[in-house]
Amino acid sequence: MEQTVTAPDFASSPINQSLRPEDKLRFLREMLRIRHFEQAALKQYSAGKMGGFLHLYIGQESVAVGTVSLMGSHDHVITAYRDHGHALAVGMSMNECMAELFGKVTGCSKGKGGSMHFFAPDKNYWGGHGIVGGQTPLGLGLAYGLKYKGLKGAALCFMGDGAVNQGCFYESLNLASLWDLPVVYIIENNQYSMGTSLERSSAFRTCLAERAAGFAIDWDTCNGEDLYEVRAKAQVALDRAHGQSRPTVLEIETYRYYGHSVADAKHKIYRSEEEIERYKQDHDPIRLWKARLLTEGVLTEEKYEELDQASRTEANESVQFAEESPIPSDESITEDVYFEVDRQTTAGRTGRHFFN
Amino acid sequence: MEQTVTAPDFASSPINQSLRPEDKLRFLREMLRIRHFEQAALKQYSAGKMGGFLHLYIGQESVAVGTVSLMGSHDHVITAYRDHGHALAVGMSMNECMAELFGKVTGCSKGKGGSMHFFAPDKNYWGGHGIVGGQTPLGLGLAYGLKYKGLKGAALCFMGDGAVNQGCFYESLNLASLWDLPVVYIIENNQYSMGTSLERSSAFRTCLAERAAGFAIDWDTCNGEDLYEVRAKAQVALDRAHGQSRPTVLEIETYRYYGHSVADAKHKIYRSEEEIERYKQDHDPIRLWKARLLTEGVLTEEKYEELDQASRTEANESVQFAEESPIPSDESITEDVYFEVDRQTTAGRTGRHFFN
Amino acid sequence: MALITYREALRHALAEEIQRDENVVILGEEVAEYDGAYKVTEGLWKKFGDKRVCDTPISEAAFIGMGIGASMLGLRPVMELMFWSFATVAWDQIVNNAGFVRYMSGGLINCPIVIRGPANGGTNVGATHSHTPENMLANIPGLKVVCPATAYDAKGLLKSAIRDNDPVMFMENTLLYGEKWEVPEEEYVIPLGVADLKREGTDVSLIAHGRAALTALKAAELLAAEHDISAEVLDLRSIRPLDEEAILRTVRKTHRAVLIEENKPFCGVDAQISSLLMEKAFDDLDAPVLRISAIDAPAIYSPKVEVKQLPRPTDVVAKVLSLF
Amino acid sequence: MALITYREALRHALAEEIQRDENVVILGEEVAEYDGAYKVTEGLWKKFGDKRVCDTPISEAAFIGMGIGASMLGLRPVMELMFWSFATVAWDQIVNNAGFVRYMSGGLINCPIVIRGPANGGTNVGATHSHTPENMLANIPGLKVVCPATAYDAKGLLKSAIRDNDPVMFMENTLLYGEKWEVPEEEYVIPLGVADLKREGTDVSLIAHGRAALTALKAAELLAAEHDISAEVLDLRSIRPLDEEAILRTVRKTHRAVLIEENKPFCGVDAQISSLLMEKAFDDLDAPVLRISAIDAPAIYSPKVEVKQLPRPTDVVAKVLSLF
Ligand SMILES: Cc1ncc(C[n+]2csc(CCOP(=O)(O)OP(=O)(O)O)c2C)c(N)n1
Ligand SMILES: Cc1ncc(C[n+]2csc(CCOP(=O)(O)OP(=O)(O)O)c2C)c(N)n1
Ligand SMILES: [Mg+2]
Ligand SMILES: [Mg+2]
Repeated sequence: MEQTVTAPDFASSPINQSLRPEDKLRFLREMLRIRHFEQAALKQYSAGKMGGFLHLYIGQESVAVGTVSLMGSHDHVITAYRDHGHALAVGMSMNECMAELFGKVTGCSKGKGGSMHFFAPDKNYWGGHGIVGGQTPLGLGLAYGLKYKGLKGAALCFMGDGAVNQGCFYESLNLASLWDLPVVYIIENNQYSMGTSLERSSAFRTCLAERAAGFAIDWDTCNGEDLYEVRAKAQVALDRAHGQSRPTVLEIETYRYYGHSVADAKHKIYRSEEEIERYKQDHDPIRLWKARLLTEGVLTEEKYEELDQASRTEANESVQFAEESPIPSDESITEDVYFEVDRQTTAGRTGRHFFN
Repeated sequence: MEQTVTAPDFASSPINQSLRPEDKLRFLREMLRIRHFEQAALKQYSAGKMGGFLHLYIGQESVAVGTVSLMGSHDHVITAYRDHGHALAVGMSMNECMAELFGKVTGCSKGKGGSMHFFAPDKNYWGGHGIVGGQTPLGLGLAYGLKYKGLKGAALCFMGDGAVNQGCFYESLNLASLWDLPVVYIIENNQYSMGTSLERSSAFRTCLAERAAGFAIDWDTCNGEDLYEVRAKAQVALDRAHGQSRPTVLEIETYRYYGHSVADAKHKIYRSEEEIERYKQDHDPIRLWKARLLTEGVLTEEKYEELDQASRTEANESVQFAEESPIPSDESITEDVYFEVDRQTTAGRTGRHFFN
Repeated sequence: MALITYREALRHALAEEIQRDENVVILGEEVAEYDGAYKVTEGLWKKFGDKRVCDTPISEAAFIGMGIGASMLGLRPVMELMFWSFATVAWDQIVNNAGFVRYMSGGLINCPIVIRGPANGGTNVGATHSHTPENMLANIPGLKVVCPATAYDAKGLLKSAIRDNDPVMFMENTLLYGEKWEVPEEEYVIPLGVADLKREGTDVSLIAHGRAALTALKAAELLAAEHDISAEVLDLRSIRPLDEEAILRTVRKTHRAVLIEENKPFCGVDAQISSLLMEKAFDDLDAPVLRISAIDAPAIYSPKVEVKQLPRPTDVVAKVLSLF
Repeated sequence: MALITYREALRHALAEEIQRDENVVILGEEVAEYDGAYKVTEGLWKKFGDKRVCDTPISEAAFIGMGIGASMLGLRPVMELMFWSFATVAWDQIVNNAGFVRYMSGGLINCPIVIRGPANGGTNVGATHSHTPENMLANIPGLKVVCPATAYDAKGLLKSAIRDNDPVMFMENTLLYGEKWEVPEEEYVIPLGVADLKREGTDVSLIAHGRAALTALKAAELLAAEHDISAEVLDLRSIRPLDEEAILRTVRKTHRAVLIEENKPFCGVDAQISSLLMEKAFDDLDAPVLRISAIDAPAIYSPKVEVKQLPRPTDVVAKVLSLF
């Protein structure tokens, strides 16, 4: 991607021009929901209400909201463990998400998956995968399934800048290109994989996405702080998937404000406080979107406050919901292992399936 | 690689200009040794003297001989299961190789590895690996080890055109580039991975090696039928490894005359007899090298016959050697599993290591 | 009943299930145009075309993962691993995705996939190509594991596996592909989780799976002919689900058991069977349950020696005799 | 003796071995500049520099394979897997390369590598992050497997593992990193293949490894205090090589055994131990050997529930009581 002298204004790209004011406000609302949900989750995590890891998406909201906003009924999403943003963006309720974090039976995975493993197949959302890069062949499979079934859809497969160094991604690129599969690999390049900066983890020419070129796959980079640009560039990829059944690798520059996970005490050591502050001040996707909508006259400060407050309230209520929900029963430990057993089909009743 | 109007004559490249006549004859001899060894092996295989698979290298001899001819004392080789050519090129005896095929105790791996798993660490030859692509991280490790020890050497890691679709290769490319490791990945592109042609297995722009570009690795392609070209291009890679500790991916066009393995009954179905014949007639590396040396006045027909006959004899003698060698003892099944047990060190005598 | 090979039986099962369900698709290296490295899928590509029978590049992690992803969307992929040994490069996909996606999604996502191919030693292809991972994969709750020993079982079990809504790891044996058994013309299925009493006997139970079940049968003949010992042979067929009742039944009848498998001994399937008998048949046993596994070393290449690395009928006979 | 954490004990072992042998190098994700995801390697990069302590990209297959290749050349890499769960993506390298290269080369090539990291459930990180693959890897002849339960054991065993000339899979436990034990200041090593009798008793043998050994100790206390049962606790420490004699010794003393592990039951390590006792201690047993493993399902996330999925002291007590 060469630097053009005057950056194009992606507001004028067709996919953005057709937006109604309420759409634009909805995107704002979705970004605010992610942020407030996670801030509430962070607070509860610190209060010991959940276990395991909590990887916050805050700072990257425009990526999930922008891309997901383009999804039609046959488009599907799959991502890594930093999955709350995509989950909320596809329309999962804060309640089921917060309850999952609390390990409650009302959670989206009945308390079985936790933060890294959110799923909502009814919303075309296939998780939430804990093994770095592991979602990339699965995303390929979603695309393959769509093509097999003759559906005009795409699989949006999200991954981090560290995940590009897992080999199965390249195997997937080859297959996607060779078989013309409608998968869009979106590298959310937040510049760090845990405590390792991009330069320390990856060798590349101009960017990570360029690695796709060797597989004859189209690729692009994108400034993730601008929701318009995210939508415009992702739409190109979706069009390619829908129209030509061809894959794309889209690298979106973004930034996470918190540590790799909440347990990451060193995140102000491997990067400077100034760097974090600079992103918050100058590159925050919500702040920028708000400013943009204010300029466009679509938003007022009052309306912003209202949306902000509504998301806060929703988040707080989800905490209460999670808090009040029951924990899974002991018996539930061995439920949801086998379909056939759960349904008590003949297959499920034949032979011993569990060995305690 | 762009097609240049007049192909350069690699005979004039410095590494070839310095060759003495006896060097050139040695290369001929090495290629003939590989061919006759394998033809003898094929005959014995058909006679039921060995088991498992037998992947013949015939047609590709110039690649192993040309590249290995450049090796200095700190350069190392590792390859896949089609490993007889490299084994003989590094100086392994036909006897130990043939005996290995026969599963005899005098085999290079004492009859434990078989055709796919030849090794000679004393000759800087690290196998012989049966899992497609599996040698690529090991080759990286050899390069890493050299660098760690401060030795000016390179790891030549050979692989097939099908092996490029194993993910660990890309993980290795990233590491090689990121850490400046002196590894040379040599893709022996014989155009088929088993019954699958290159076009049916791989998506690429101009060639497979170009995939390296995305990792900021230098790459090149090479006409493998010309021993001079193989040496010239491989020397560039070796110089890069020795001088700058940088990796290279070098794709060498070549061709195998026999099936994927001897068991491959379909190899005249997935490719035409004419294609095979054309390669044998017009692109045979031995035939071409012979013609070249005749033209150069380095070789006479008599000398050729002498070399040819000597290799044949050596091969026949190796069959006899293998035939007469003993098979491994039953006890040897559990030898060579653990160093400590074999040496009966304290560690090897502590605790139970085997569970029959 | 027709006498057909194990290979043909598998092929018939595949063909029948492709015709029965439009979501069944066969994917793997060389399965289509090449007719399969071991010719299990011979003719299927010609008959059913590119969509239903499809060659993949040598990218097990990606294509197994792809099959899993597609199965989540409702396809029923039947993936061929040219060798189960190559599962080592798709281990993550098999274990974490196929094995756990249903659980981690609280039951929202199913994974009706079959992964099949040969898993055996004994063919002189060396340690890298001789894995028998049934024990490891049966360790994973969420996976099912099947190891048919005959053509009849192979066909009936493969059809069940394809119709099963959980991921089934289906392990065949290259040494059996060419062997023949009687197989009915009419359709039949064999449920997973049902062992097969392949021979009745009274003195000792030989419990085995896969090709070892045939070794046990041969041993039983020798025991009858040469030692007047009546051995019962139970073929587990399915490792997970496991037919525990059949195991207990035969041991409660004979009060002695020898377990035979071609896997390596440490934590092999028969370790589990032995511990099961320890726990649930302790008082029924007149003698300790003994095990015979492959000799505990990586698979040796040397053809004349490898044949001794795997349990042979005479090894079983000797072990049985040690019990009396 | 100083009271130090399991984490510190490991770190001391690493530091001592780095100083002792110039071929020892630590490689893994976040081991250097970040001081280790679990801080085991804290301070080592600062102390020993880039060459000896080195961060890798998230490429387990490549960097584990790289370590193996380097070990063939004589280096002694100590590779950290951030979690042993991530071994699933390097399975081929571990099994086929580390496990088999010596064998397939007829003993010409050694592989003195250590692969270490935590392998445990109980930390609410879900099924993908809670693998305990000691059973699977101990199945592979060519590999060694070690599971220390205390700081003392961790240090002494890690030093032996690094000096061992065979590949050692070293499995730690995140739940233990912060726990303290007495560890001598002076240098010591603990040989692989020697179990530790962590408590003497007369009525029943509790045999365990890893954190389950601590569970067994707590259970033994409860049994003594509340049920007047004297339990002996044997910590295997090393799974392969295995201290068979110690296992037989304790069972021949108490005549009863309960096996405890945090692995899933099917073909877990304790299946092997049970089958061993079946074969070699049948007549010494007054009761069947019983097993307690993790509840047989993928690791559940829910913190309040996961704690019940793993064996607890009260589970052990109940199981022991069922024997009397
Ligand atoms: C195979 C594997 N290796 C290591 C890890 C541990 N791990 C989890 S996230 C992570 C960093 C990933 O960074 P990136 O892909 O950039 O995603 P981000 O966290 O920035 O969203 C690591 C090393 C893992 N989960 N899986
Ligand atoms: C991981 C893995 N998958 C599949 C195989 C089976 N197999 C062995 S060789 C081969 C073809 C490899 O082709 P290529 O890399 O082009 O090498 P060539 O045989 O042409 O030398 C296949 C599919 C294997 N050994 N390992
Ligand atoms: Mg990142
Ligand atoms: Mg090839």
